[in-house]
Amino acid sequence: MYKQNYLSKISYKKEIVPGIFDMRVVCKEIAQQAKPGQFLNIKCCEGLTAILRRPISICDIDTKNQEIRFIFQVKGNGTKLLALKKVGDNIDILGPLGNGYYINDQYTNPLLVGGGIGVFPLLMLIKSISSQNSTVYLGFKNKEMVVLEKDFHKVCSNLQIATDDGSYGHKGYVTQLMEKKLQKDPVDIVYACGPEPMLRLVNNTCKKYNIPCQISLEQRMGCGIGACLVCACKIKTTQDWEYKHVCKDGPVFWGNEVIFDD
Amino acid sequence: MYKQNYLSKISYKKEIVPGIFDMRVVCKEIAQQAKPGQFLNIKCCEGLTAILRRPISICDIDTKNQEIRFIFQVKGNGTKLLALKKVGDNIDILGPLGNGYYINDQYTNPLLVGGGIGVFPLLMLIKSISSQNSTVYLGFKNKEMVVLEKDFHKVCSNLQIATDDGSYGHKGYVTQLMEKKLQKDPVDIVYACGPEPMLRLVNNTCKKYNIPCQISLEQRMGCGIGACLVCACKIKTTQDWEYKHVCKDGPVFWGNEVIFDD
Amino acid sequence: MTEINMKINIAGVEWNNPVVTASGTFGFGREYGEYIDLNKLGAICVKGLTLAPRQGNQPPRIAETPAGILNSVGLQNPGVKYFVEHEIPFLKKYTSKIIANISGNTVEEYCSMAELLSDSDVDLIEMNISCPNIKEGGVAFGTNARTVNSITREVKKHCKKALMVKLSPNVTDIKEIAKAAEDGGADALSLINTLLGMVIDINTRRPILANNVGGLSGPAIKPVAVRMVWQVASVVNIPIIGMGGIMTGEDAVEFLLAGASAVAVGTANLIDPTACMKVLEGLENYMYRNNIKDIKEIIGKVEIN
Amino acid sequence: MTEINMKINIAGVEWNNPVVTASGTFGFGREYGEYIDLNKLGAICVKGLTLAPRQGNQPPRIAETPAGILNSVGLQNPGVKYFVEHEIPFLKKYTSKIIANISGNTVEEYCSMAELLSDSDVDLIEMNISCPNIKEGGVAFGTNARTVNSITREVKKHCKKALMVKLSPNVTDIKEIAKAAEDGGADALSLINTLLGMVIDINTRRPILANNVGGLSGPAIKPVAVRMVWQVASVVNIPIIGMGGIMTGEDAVEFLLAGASAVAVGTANLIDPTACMKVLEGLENYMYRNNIKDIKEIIGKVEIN
Ligand SMILES: Cc1cc2nc3c(=O)[nH]c(=O)nc-3n(C[C@H](O)[C@H](O)[C@H](O)COP(=O)(O)OP(=O)(O)OC[C@H]3O[C@@H](n4cnc5c(N)ncnc54)[C@H](O)[C@@H]3O)c2cc1C
Ligand SMILES: Cc1cc2nc3c(=O)[nH]c(=O)nc-3n(C[C@H](O)[C@H](O)[C@H](O)COP(=O)(O)OP(=O)(O)OC[C@H]3O[C@@H](n4cnc5c(N)ncnc54)[C@H](O)[C@@H]3O)c2cc1C
Ligand SMILES: Cc1cc2nc3c(=O)[nH]c(=O)nc-3n(C[C@H](O)[C@H](O)[C@H](O)COP(=O)(O)O)c2cc1C
Ligand SMILES: Cc1cc2nc3c(=O)[nH]c(=O)nc-3n(C[C@H](O)[C@H](O)[C@H](O)COP(=O)(O)O)c2cc1C
Ligand code: FES
Ligand code: FES
Repeated sequence: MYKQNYLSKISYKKEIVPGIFDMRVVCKEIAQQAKPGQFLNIKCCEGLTAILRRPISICDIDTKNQEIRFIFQVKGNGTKLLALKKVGDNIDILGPLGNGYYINDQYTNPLLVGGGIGVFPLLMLIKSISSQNSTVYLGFKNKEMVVLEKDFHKVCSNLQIATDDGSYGHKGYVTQLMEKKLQKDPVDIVYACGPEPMLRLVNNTCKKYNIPCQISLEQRMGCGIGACLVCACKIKTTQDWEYKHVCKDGPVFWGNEVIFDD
Repeated sequence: MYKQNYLSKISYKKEIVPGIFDMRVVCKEIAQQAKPGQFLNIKCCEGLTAILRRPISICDIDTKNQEIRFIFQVKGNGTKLLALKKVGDNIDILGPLGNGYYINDQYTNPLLVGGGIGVFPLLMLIKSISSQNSTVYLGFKNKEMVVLEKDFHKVCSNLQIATDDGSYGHKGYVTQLMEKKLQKDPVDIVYACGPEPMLRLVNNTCKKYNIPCQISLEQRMGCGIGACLVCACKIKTTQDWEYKHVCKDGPVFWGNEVIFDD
Repeated sequence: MTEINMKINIAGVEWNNPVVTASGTFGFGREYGEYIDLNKLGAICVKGLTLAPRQGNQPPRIAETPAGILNSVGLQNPGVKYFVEHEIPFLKKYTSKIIANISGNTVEEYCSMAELLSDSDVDLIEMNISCPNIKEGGVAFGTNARTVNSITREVKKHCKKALMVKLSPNVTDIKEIAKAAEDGGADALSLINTLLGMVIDINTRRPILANNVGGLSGPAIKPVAVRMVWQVASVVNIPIIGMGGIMTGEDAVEFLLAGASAVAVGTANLIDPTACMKVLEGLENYMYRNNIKDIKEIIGKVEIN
Repeated sequence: MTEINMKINIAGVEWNNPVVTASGTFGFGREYGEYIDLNKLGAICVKGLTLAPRQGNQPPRIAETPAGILNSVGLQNPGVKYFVEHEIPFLKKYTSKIIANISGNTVEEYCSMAELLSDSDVDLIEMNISCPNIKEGGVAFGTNARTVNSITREVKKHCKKALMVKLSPNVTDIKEIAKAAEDGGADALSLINTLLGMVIDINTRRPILANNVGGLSGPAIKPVAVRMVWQVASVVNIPIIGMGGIMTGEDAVEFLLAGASAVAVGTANLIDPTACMKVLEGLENYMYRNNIKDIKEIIGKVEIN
């Protein structure tokens, strides 16, 4: 059978912190296939106003109710329109897309590091990891922007929050928590998602401690399926580097493959 | 004070015959000023999908409830989107625009002739005419497309319907009813609105019987207020002709001013 | 709030702010004067004028396109003399600067119009050599660097006002055309005029416009317009009025960053009669938000990657 | 329902229907093959190829614009040899015709590619002399009638397949360019490639594309594309593949009426992976509704006002 895009009905919608919306849609096919770290390419409106789809990570799946959950921040035209949709409305979704995180039961001490809108895909990830030793560090701008704390807490006892201004949890960057942990505790893989500066730091820190890490990249997209080649990212080759594509070859890459340009 | 466009709330919406919607919106300012034959320039959607406003005649005004009523047929992109709006939604309306019908109590035997979507503005017109001797002829494609019969009946006892296929009322064109009447009864003005072929016939017939007539023209519009000059129509001058503009100089013109191109 | 300075100077003429109406979308200001305070505009550029009155093209003269419109008005106007006698007195009541937009079939016509207007109260003359909607002259002058140069040179001789040349986007190399106009003595440039386009009604199988083709304007053309303004700004030293699809203050900022000293609002007026005011307010808001005190601080300030 | 004939013939190659993918929006077919039956396409035109592999431009390579997109992929591709060896075998499994799209920095490169492809299983070669996203060659060849003529003539000598020339819309006179290509021996023409555009992020004050400028495609450009197809159809006798903003069957009909013998779907694929199928179905529906038995009955059948 051929893959397709799905008109999925919104079953839940809530503005969880100012400008960030928690949305759930019913879609059997996507709910059945989705893996942590994969994303959806969402048409935010009909018509011409925001013509491209918007890539949004899958945050969680409720297989019983065939629900997919995603959380998005309102930034520009498209997300603004998506936020106007109501429960009961249909949205056109393409997915699940991309390669998710590499999960392996041999990793007994995984560390998950998320920053800002990068925390969302980590929820499904932590739920999919069997190890009871997992640690999760989530970073936010300030107390007001902290989201999903309860959701993570339910599935992970080693959860720490950091805020840039210290208004909640650890004061400072989430990578500081991470470095401290790597200094003293055994960690056999780091999974990260967040803004590029954070990912660079995660990557360098993991390199320093010689720990494998998987990071989820962002890039502006067109098709989302690997055909239009717009979402390029620099990936090392044996000789040099080449442009791979975030949508198809990623969004999750091994940290040591990725080259961040200055 | 400056004129402006108004965000008006839809208070009523009904598909009265397939593809034709009766819509009412609340707008004090427009309801207070509107005259029969004037029109609204309506933004059918936000965003870029149907970027221009659509000209739609004012069908009726409820001054008490400050409601404007208009009826439109779904044709292309814009009207399709307008038809998707729901009661409670706001629509951006510019109006009332243009010059309405010339009403004068000295006309004791007015005849109103409407065809298709041209019947809508005649409702407000007949309600505004004081004469008890008014006659209204309305033409439709077939029985299924007959609209507003009851509304007209309430305010006019001399109402006749014609359908092209004879499935209801008189079989044939409304202009045949008109010619029959002009042959035998006194009529001191004809008010017409409808498709161009009908208006031509009305015009020629009135000329033949030497009766003044006022006809409402259609043309594709931009601004709706006389500035962009796109909605040209040929109007006689003492010497020759000139292009006037349907939105500002019309939409209602004296029949003997108008030149219909072949 | 801090005071911000919106004043700009175009070829010796000071405007209160950089927002001007695009020719042909604002009539002679009368109609929109009922919707907005005309004093609040930087300048008013009026409907394109010709030496003799013109009836313009047959209707339909407008068609909707994705995020744009096609028009083929064909310069319907009462002629430059009528304008001087009947429209300038009305416009003079406002503080906004007055820009006359002129089109001709021959170089001589352009020169005569420039002369007539030189003795009038207009502040700037915009020479339209890019109208796609008339058969003769017009765009033919604007698509060849040599003719652009020579017509500018000629008209300049007859023109006592600042002369602005309006460029057509329907060209291979806008930079070459812009330089030709500057070299010919243009005091300012305005761009872009409309892109030539066509819409066919698939039911009647005929073009919607009676003139078959028309000029494409509106948001659809904005990226082309921004690119051209940026290209031209990089090769000329005279001020540029940027236009093409400006609907909001943000759009206006894009043109200013690209190198325009002022921005014209066209198609947006047709959709929202208060569009010029919204663009102005949006522009001011951007300045407040970003703590910019003088509009001149952002002109041409795009940082190239 | 009556039988309808959708078959067309482009330069001796018979297609099952007139719907083809626009180069660069469909990869080498593999990804979309998971969403649609590739056998149902008239032809598949693959990602633009160069002689040597290319990495393409730095990201971001895409920006959204009103009813359109800008792209600056810059011809990322594995090179023509890799294509012949690894992609053609995959494409040959389908009945759709195969079109190779080639770009070069020099005339010699174009000729070498044409030679390499002449011995392959491609059905048509599309010579792209209109890519706005590479510094060398590309669009430079396509914006001058003389060079269009001579490059076509040269490449033709090395080309055993039908040669189609893809025209740039960034020109003053598309008719002149089209005639030059026909005169040079082109067997078909395709148009339009993208319009050069720019989008500036007003917060960072930088162009969104790392390459600063990119090619505008999508619905926004449709009226320009239809106009150009119509203009070109009126001056050449070779078949035209029309493209630019086609999203629906109705859009396709507009291009066919304007004079295109086939239609390419580009940007629409990025938005809806089944877009080509929807265009095909829409086209068929139009034919049923209007009782048209053969697609050829509508090609070029616009009635001019
Ligand atoms: C794989 C992936 C997963 C993502 N997951 C999430 C998520 O779970 N929650 C969330 O809030 N955001 C997520 N993002 C970011 C999100 O895609 C952008 O914030 C969003 O596309 C912006 O669209 P807009 O309409 O608000 O902005 P506009 O400025 O209107 O967007 C214009 C264009 O630029 C693109 N664009 C703008 N910013 C970005 C960006 N940062 N990344 C990619 N494209 C961008 C848009 O997709 C669109 O094509 C993800 C991005 C990627 C690539
Ligand atoms: C003064 C006036 C009063 C009108 N009153 C009514 C009314 O009361 N009820 C009603 O159903 N219709 C009325 N019409 C016709 C109505 O404006 C068109 O049917 C409508 O604009 C079509 O828009 P669309 O989105 O369906 O079509 P589209 O094809 O999407 O429209 C594309 C563009 O063409 C214009 N257009 C297309 N057809 C017409 C037309 N026949 N007249 C003017 N513009 C057109 C549209 O306004 C738009 O700008 C009136 C027209 C005028 C000029
Ligand atoms: C209805 C209409 C009429 C126009 N008439 C003229 C004109 O008379 N002279 C002129 O130089 N430009 C004319 N233009 C072009 C505009 O001034 C402007 O260059 C173009 O529309 C691009 O700006 P916009 O996208 O903001 O509309 C006209 C445009 C429209 C839409
Ligand atoms: C992402 C992208 C990549 C493209 N790459 C190529 C290419 O490699 N070669 C080419 O000739 N045209 C290329 N084009 C242009 C398209 O083939 C087409 O001419 C143009 O996009 C107009 O059609 P559309 O509006 O349907 O997209 C590309 C367009 C897009 C959007
Ligand atoms: S978005 Fe098209 S290849 Fe990644
Ligand atoms: S619609 Fe603009 S003048 Fe009539």
